[in-house]
Amino acid sequence: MEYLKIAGAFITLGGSLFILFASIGLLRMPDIYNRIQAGTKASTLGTLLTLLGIGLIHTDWLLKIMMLIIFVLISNPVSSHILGRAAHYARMPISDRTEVDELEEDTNIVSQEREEEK
Amino acid sequence: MLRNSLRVIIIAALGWILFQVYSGYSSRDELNELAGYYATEGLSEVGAANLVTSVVVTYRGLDTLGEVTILFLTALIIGLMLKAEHRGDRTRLRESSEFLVTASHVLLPVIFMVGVYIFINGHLTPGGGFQGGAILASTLILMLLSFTNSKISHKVLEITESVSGISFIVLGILGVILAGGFLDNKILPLGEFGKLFSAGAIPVIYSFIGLKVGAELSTIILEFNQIQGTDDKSL
Amino acid sequence: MTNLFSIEYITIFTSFALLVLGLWGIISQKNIFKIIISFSIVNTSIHLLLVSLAYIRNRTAPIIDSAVDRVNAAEKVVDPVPHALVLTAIVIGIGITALMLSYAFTMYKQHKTLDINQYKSLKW
Amino acid sequence: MIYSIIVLILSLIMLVMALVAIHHKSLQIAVIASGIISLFASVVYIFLAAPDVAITEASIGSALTVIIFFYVLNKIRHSDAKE
Repeated sequence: MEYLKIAGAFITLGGSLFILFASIGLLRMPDIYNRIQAGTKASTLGTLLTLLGIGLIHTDWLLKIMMLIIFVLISNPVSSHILGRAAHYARMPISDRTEVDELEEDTNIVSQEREEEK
Repeated sequence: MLRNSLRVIIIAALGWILFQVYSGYSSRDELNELAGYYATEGLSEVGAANLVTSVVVTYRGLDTLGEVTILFLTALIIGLMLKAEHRGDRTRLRESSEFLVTASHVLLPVIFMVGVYIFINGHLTPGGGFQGGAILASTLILMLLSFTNSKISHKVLEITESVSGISFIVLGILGVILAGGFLDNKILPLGEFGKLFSAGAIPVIYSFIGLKVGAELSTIILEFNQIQGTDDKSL
Repeated sequence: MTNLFSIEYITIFTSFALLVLGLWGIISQKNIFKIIISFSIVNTSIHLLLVSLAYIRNRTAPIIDSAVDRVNAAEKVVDPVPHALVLTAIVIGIGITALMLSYAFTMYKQHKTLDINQYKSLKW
Repeated sequence: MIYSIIVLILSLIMLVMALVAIHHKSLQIAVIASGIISLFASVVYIFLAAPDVAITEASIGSALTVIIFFYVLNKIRHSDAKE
């Protein structure tokens, strides 16, 4: 039982390290899209590891923690996808080092349609 | 200039008074008499593990009734004030992305279930009608964001709101007839402590409060959403 | 001095500071939206004050489970009554905020400005 | 002791956010700052042994209030853009 607790503590520590990397990425990245990417990937992994570690420490909570993990795994990427899409439609500036912008055509078509409606 | 200095003086005086209050404060070591009564006798009288729930639903049930009434009146007044903004055609909003629609098909039942879980288990775990109602209202926000061009009818919300409100009051009056007083929870057997069906009528009453609060908050959000969607020519 | 570094002293000080800041915002700002935001800050500070007045050191939440003894619960839990008050106050707070926002929107539609000094229809 | 330090940091962030909410020019940032105050207050409620209040504040104060503010702000910005 003790080994399980120690393993849980180490996994929780790893999760919090990933969340620390996510916040450093939020500060260091050049534009909003890179920031969303850093924040989402690292913080999702960090949250999952933290939850898993807590589940190993308190084994009787494991079922609820599994449900929480599934919920975070679905909701976190979707929300950051929506944020990035909204930022692109609002014409947030893109960093110079970005080379491919896949959504650009899509946005232009939509804005043309809007002008035709007017 | 004179006005500005007057403001600064008022705020400085208030800050000084508050600092005096703060420096004179000493933390207490024990509960006062009322809270001590609730903590010791509440368990055998009400049977709810969550003492906040037993205070909100049973000991201070009338306050909760008044609070729910205030929320209902607020929703009504907001509806009246924003009624003039609702005419005109709705602008066609941009279709939301496929990821969001697919994910909300999965997430909406889960979030709804979490809300219902919170207000049914209000007597055992932290949570209750107000929290569960707020989570139900946030389900409506996700619905509005993902299915942009579908219409949501006020009728369902109105019927939910009035049916749960009337049931709440009927349960309260049943308490007067069958047990000690208004909103007394002993109209149902108290049951075994710690089980879901315990604490008398508290789960039922809190479920009605949760549905009512959820419907009222949803009505408020829907009113504000509709001013955003309409294309008013006068503006 | 060690007393002052305990949780409830910090939160009471924070709530007083938030109260002063919110009142400063209410009387100094001209934009009606900023005034509503300041009102919601004052609201939050009052909730924080009430909850921290209910706190007693080294005690747990008012829920009776395996951590709290059933017999002498009065020596283990914090005060539940302010929690119940704050619970209802938060829900009423969103109603008040929504009411102020709808009023502000109506005023904006009539006067086409957010500056509160331009709303002369209530002056005499 | 560690709880006191965490609460102290949260309180400092709340005070800074209150200043931002009152004095920033952009209304959007002010609304988000007031939402952050509510969110951090709900974390402080957990330390003050009030989980019920924490759930309520997190769901109502920091989610629903911000949503309502943004609906109205969006409408006002739209009608500003038209003129």
